[in-house]
Amino acid sequence: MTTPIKERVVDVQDLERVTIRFAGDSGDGMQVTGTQFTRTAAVFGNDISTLPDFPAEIRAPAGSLPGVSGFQISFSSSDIHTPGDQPDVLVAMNPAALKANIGDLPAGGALIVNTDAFTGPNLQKVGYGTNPLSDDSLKAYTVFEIPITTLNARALEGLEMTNKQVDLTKNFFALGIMFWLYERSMDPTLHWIGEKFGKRPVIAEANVRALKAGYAFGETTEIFHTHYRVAPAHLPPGTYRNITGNEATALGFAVAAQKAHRDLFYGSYPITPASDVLHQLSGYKHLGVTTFQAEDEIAAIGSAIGASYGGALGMTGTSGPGIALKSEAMNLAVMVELPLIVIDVQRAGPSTGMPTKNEQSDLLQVMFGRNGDSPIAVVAPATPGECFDMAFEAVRIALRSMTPVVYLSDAFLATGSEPWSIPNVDMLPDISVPNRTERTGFQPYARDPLTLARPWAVPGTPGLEHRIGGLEKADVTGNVSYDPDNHHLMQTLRAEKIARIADDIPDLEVFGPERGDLLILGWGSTYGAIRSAVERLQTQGRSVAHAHLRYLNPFPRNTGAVVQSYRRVLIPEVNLGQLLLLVRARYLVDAVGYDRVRGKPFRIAEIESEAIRLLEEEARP
Amino acid sequence: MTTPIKERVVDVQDLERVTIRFAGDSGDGMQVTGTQFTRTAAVFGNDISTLPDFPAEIRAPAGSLPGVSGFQISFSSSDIHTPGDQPDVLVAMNPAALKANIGDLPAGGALIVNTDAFTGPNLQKVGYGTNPLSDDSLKAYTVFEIPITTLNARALEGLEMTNKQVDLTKNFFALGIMFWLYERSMDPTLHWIGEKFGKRPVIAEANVRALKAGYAFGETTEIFHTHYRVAPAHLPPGTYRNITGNEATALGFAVAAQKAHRDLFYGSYPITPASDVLHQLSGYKHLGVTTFQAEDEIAAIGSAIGASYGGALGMTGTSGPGIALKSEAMNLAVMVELPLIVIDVQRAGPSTGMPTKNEQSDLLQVMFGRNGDSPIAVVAPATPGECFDMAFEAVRIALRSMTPVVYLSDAFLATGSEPWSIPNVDMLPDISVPNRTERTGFQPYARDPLTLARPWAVPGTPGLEHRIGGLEKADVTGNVSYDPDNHHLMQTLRAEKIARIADDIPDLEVFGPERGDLLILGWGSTYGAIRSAVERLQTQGRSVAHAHLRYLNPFPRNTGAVVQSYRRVLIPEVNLGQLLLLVRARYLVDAVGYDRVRGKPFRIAEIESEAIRLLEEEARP
Amino acid sequence: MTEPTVGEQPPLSPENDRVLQQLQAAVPLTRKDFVSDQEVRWCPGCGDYSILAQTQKVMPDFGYPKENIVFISGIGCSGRLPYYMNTYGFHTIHGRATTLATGLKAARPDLMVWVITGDGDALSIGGNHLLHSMRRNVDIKVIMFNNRIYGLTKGQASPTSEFGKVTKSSPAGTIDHPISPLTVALAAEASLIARSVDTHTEHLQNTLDRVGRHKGSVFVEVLQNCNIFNDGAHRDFTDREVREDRMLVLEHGKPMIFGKDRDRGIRLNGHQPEIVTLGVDGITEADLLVHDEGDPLIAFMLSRIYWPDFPVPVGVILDVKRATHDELLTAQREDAIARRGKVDLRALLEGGETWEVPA
Amino acid sequence: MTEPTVGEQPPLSPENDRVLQQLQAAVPLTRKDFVSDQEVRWCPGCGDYSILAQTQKVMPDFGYPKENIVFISGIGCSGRLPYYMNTYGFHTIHGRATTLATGLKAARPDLMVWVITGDGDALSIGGNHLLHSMRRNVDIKVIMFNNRIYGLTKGQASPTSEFGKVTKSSPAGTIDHPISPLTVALAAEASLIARSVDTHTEHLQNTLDRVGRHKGSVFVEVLQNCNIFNDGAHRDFTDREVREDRMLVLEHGKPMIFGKDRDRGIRLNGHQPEIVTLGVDGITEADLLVHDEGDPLIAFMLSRIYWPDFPVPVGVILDVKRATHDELLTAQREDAIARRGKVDLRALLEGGETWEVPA
Ligand SMILES: Cc1ncc(C[n+]2csc(CCOP(=O)(O)OP(=O)(O)O)c2C)c(N)n1
Ligand SMILES: Cc1ncc(C[n+]2csc(CCOP(=O)(O)OP(=O)(O)O)c2C)c(N)n1
Ligand code: SF4
Ligand code: SF4
Ligand SMILES: [Mg+2]
Ligand SMILES: [Mg+2]
Repeated sequence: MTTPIKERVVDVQDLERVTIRFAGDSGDGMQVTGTQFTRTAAVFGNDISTLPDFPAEIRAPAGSLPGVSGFQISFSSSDIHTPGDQPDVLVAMNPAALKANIGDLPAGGALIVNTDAFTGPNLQKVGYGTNPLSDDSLKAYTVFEIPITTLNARALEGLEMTNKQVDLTKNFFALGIMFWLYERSMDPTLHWIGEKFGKRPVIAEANVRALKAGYAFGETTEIFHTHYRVAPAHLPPGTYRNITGNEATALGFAVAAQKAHRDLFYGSYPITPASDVLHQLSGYKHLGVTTFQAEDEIAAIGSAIGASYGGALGMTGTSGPGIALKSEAMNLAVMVELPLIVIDVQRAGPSTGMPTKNEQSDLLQVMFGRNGDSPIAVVAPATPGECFDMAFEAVRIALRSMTPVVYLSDAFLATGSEPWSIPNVDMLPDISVPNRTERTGFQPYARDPLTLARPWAVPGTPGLEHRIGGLEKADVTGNVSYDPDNHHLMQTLRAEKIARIADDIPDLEVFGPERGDLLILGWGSTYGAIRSAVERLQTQGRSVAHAHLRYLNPFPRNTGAVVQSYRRVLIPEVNLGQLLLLVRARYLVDAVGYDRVRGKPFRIAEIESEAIRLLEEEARP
Repeated sequence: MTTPIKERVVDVQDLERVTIRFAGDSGDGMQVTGTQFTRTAAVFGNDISTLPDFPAEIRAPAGSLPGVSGFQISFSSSDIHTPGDQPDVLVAMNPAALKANIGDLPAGGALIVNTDAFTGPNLQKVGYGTNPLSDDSLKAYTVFEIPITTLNARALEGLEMTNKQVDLTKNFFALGIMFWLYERSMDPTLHWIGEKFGKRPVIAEANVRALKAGYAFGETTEIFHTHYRVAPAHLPPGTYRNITGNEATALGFAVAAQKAHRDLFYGSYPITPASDVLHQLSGYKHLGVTTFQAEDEIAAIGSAIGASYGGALGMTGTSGPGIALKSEAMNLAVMVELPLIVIDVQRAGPSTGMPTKNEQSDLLQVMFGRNGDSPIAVVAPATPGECFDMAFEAVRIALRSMTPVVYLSDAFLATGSEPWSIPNVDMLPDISVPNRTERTGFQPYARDPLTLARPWAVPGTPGLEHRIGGLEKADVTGNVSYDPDNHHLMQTLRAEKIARIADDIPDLEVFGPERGDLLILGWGSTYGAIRSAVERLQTQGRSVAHAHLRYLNPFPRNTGAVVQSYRRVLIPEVNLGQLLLLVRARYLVDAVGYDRVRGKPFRIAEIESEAIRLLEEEARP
Repeated sequence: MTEPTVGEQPPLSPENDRVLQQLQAAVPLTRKDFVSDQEVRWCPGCGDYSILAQTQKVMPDFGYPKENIVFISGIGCSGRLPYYMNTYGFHTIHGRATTLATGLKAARPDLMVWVITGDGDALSIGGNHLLHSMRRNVDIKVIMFNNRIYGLTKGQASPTSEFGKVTKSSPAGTIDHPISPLTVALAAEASLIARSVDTHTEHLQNTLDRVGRHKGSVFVEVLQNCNIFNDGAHRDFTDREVREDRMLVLEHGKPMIFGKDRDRGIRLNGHQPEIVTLGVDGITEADLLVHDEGDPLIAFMLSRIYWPDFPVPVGVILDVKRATHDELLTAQREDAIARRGKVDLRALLEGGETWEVPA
Repeated sequence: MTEPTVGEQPPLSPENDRVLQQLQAAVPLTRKDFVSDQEVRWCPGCGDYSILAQTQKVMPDFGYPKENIVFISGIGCSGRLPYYMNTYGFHTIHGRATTLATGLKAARPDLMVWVITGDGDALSIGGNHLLHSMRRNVDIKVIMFNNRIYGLTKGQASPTSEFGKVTKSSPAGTIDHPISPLTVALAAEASLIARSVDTHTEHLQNTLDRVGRHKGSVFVEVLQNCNIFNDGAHRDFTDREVREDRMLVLEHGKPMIFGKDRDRGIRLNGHQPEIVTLGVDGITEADLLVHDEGDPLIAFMLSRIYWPDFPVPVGVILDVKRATHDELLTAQREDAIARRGKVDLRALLEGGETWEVPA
């Protein structure tokens, strides 16, 4: 039987912002559930921000703590920057999910549990002595106990499916409930089901029924007395899509290659969380994109340098441990002065560390992790959508200055998502390239007076045959040279070439007062948390500004002026103070760091309170 | 015929210090000549300092510029620190040697040339239009033209040798001349010839004759009117030997291993200028030293970590490019907290750079060239002899704190030599080791309250079976952990463990005033040039002090106090300002760098004049 | 100098003597003794479970005290195995396990060292270290779990993935010609080379047992099923119903016979292998190729034949005796001690000539 | 999907067409055209001089314009060769030349890419990259100078140094069992494998000529003399007086005959090779093994026989046809374009579903 439909009145409440966390077993399809809710909210016009949280294991034992998979989405009628510090609603599909996540749910928060999963064995697996649903350990929350598994099974009765298959659809029952609760249309998901399971009608039907049953359940049962409305946000006009950082990264580089009229070659070796860039790009063959899964990271970058030498846009990508392996070859690229893109999707280290967790701790590695003085350009996007823009910038810089450019993303950007206003590709500028075909006066290491870039004379060009390599080069001719003064000159030229990139990048923007008590300086994926904290501090009337570096080497020209314009400078980083070191050394400002290295993004609140602490602390002598 | 002996009077002049440079073709045996003169001067009791200068090519074409090989020795009756800025005497065996070195000979300097080698072809090879001996391009110098080849050939007449063999002995003729000129005994060299060529009497005889003929030539011919006397230096009492940095390094580690009662395992892959450490240690098998030439640098460090895991003193060694390759594995050692020694004999970079030339540009690489925050201890000897002491220190620190320690030597230290007062091994302290055999209460990541070192429980110890690895560890138990707060804690503990090494190392010593106008702060092989410059500046009555860091991570506790006690701080480095960056960031002092990255050590004079420039420049606002 | 074989081995090192004593001393252990307290975390149904179980089962056979056994692994699903063994264990970095094992065995000849690796870990990033550890005859036992895919990173092609395989990183199919792990091991001069299958528990146990008793470099390919990202990769010939007909179980000195009815075999036609049926045109066992574990030419041929053209050979392909790396190291060390006598640090420091500076 | 052989090759890429046109267009070049302006800096008497000379000699034969030829090398004495070739050249880093060559060839199928390497560069640090570039059938020609020593670093043992060799790093003799470069190439699935000798100029030229015309991954071992650190390493069988008796010059389809008087040969006894003398106990050419470049089993056997037990085989050991890496990449790209049509960036950016936010 299905739950009987009867009319009932529920009051509607308007909310500015809601944060939901779906949590369940890896097998429970929480990522799909979260993604569907995200798309729906996005299409509806909310501003959104998401944070998936995968288990490290491929499939940890069912019902175990390491097996818990989560997906948090924050959606709002106003402009938001983070997936939210804490969920307002937690959906827990089993005891493990409850145990792993309940700590983040604030008192009074709503908790939706699948009571069917709270069996003796499941409880023991995660060390619950008594059933938290029956003891009063949850009394601080508004708990909705729903036998999701059984209700869903009923809804699917009569379909030719195994119990296992039926069980796999219960996440859509939960999704249906949430759709009802937040007044969302089921259409986008129904549409998606059609596309995805078109070839397997029974499965499609099952998911449709599960979704609708969940929705109907919300509508008809007495347990929810209200449902909630989150109005569309007032985003700038345009065509939007939802995008993750890794998607935006792949798109950005693919488009930049087109604008530079170069084929893109991506040599990479799989590694979490960078693999998806390889997967994504391998689908762009029709754009002339070549992807190459190498035998290791060294071969990957070697192949990319070889491709650049041949005139393609050579790119490689990895995560921290892979950068360590690539460093010798990155240095070769510095010496031979070829364009090269090195993507580093950072994860928690050191060593293997916590591969699926977030950290921004490779900054010093990419700056200094090579023998000798080896200057290299470094850029870092601040949000998933911005990955597109900074990818484009990375290519522009690499080709303009004939240099390797490191593009620092991280696990949070890579897998997090936000609505993205699709740029008009025709408006994007072409990227010019210092390629050389003219024979007369050709010198492999002659330099552009402005950028100091050397000419890109690729094999196949008649008359420009020449030899390059990792040994020190004579200025202009590029012949091997052991001349002492030449070496000093070349060292200086390599450094100056990178320094001059600053002539070609935008100034560091300040959000807030031009001078004042406190500047919070950040880089990379901490953007959202910092910006939100600063907004709050400003509404409290405090003299606090936010500046966020997208260009880490070289720094924008005005960086020194900016950091010297505030009584205090706070640099929050998900590392032990790497940008902090660079800023203090370069500008001699007594900036202080704020580090919480926990494999996850900052909370708005912790940055806010640290800022307040600083503001109220005596200014240092 | 041999030159007839007739009595003649020559005046003798006393000198405090003399610097001689022997220069010739790679085939001319200049290194042997230099070494022999060095040993003789050393045994005589002079203080000495040497600087060999090898060509990059194994054997460049005979008579070509790239083929020039040089050896400079400075010997003195007083305490000296460098091989001398400029030679007083240049011995040039052919036009290439002349052309490559004449630039360094100051006006008035003595030039001894082998006229026989100044033939048309030889002159052309190096682009001499006219013969410099006949045009007046050398009039600034005191030139002694000697047909060394022919004179030497005559001296060897009647011996059963090919012309080639005869020619190979002419360097000893030149050596003989120098021995006479500086009143040196031929005995040490005659002794050496006996040992070396004992089995080949003809060759031995030939070298003896060549040497004596050269000596006799000096004595008998009119061309030298004076000879010179450099009295023994007043070195501290003791038994001395001449030692190069690579020799002292190998000895230091071998002895330290003995004092720690651990077998030494050295896994390495050949690379200039580190290979000699491998060669040296491979001769110490009878000390229980195991050397392993691995297939590459990664395997080399992997094997060393494996050996340390097994309870040996695991060591690896390489130069800059090899460090880049080892960085991922160094990070594993940081995570598993095993003792490990990483020797980096630095050379000129970036990339392959100038493999045989000197540079000290891997400091930031070893500090930061790993993914994630990866704190590691770093030490650096300042002189060839000190390599022994710092090797011992590296082992002590690695075993005390269960950490990888990087030992930064460089090409100049590695191949340079000085007299070394042989330490009394029995007086050297034993090195204690945190090894663990007690079962009860064993936890792989429990820490020593003082050093924060974890226990070293090696395979084979009953009851302590446990698993370690590169994934983040739970505090105390060492089990794999993805707990956010645990990660932050472990990050902090790893950093604190390295920081606490500062409790166990000597303060930074200051040579000169405790506070004043200028501090010159250095590290590594710049010691000699800086110290000499500071001595000169002090004799000029200037308020200048010298401090030299042997411990680069962590810094000695008083480093901040020291650098803040002077109006200006000058940090000369053979790199683009690496220690400079660390000092500025850490202590916020406006230190300035002085960089001459020319693949060779600093000249005393250039540091001296830079210091004067700074002193006379206005103090900055 | 010609290379000593085990026959003319250098004298056992003190460490090795210690092992022997321990062997006598050791109290018999059981499978349970080798089960660690860590919760096993592979996907339900993963072939790794069976390999772990068989490994734990055979461990007691060798009479090694468990503190003298070390499991070293690289990164990959396979790499987690050491956590589940109640011995010493080291989960290292991707592709480098054999290098750590080499150093460990050189420093500690008394230990029994196992290396657990995957097809990507051993043959992609780790291929060169495998090659060199094998040629040096380092006394380690490399067990490669071959699921023909990258499991831990969620399904990219590995060097053993079949040509044209569609994976996350090769949506249009891989274009890389796969390598034969056994041929590579042969070129690497491994001193014992074998193949087995996760689900053939008994054969796997026997193979591991052989391996545990071998002195020298061992390479074992274990065909393993990754039921999440490459399910059924080996099914065509490993499934219970078909395995006798599609796999060739090798036994030293025995003719190469296979088939449910043991009626088919491998014969050399010239020097080319071919499948023949016993009884047909008078073919008898005498015509069949007899397996010789000491013959590299046979080993090479076996490393090249595979389903569907041939039955898949399993068992020991090659077993040659050569002095091990640690034996040779020990011999050189002891020889040096014999020649140069006890440590005299003083003499060492003085090196060549010295001179006195009087007080 | 089964792997296409050259027979059923994917259509030539536009680049390849350009090459063909250039081939026609090209003005005939001479040896001189390939001599660069750089002074050659090897030790006098080094075998590298001859290899360089033969390489420059054969270059014109291929009809490639010299700007379409690239020499890529790793680090080592051998690595200097590109500086002396008046083509495009890249002196890369130690052991990685094949990786750069792989990327270059993938991006630029129109180029002819040679890789110059040494026994240490290719087989020690670079072993894994060699393995994978060969198995992918990357259309590159790897020429390995085998002097059985590390030359540039002044004389340490290499993976091809004989067991027991005393070197700077092995004063008591190496304890590492050497590997056979040809066996490794075979395990690496190289599509052409050959061996020649620095001093056998004519044979070397013929070999390089074969190599230059081959499409696909090539591995050539050139036995080279390092007269400074390993003088005479190959002398025993390469010296003029003895070479006919001690080397076996291979020719496809011809019986394996050698000896000054062409009276000795290789025959298979069972599957084992043995040396026989023609005419003795009725042995005729018909009994001898006929070389078949297409037969991996013969190739393996040839890779294992060496002086003093056997004459040293030189010439082409194996030559198989397989579609090359760049051909397969091009085919996939063109197939994708055919299926998905021209670039529509707009559509690409929109991806799945989008929504409008009105002004
Ligand atoms: C240096 C480095 N590169 C890449 C990775 C990512 N990674 C982990 S395991 C793995 C391959 C796993 O495949 P395989 O060795 O076959 O093991 P399986 O998971 O299939 O058992 C990769 C690429 C890593 N951890 N470290
Ligand atoms: C990463 C790195 N490790 C080590 C070296 C030092 N090195 C240069 S060439 C070489 C080996 C040379 O031997 P081989 O490849 O046989 O070339 P050959 O000189 O004999 O021609 C080594 C170890 C290096 N340049 N880079
Ligand atoms: S992903 Fe595959 S190999 Fe890894 S645990 Fe799961 S089933 Fe096993
Ligand atoms: S060292 Fe040997 S290989 Fe190198 S150039 Fe000299 S002779 Fe040739
Ligand atoms: Mg696998
Ligand atoms: Mg070599």
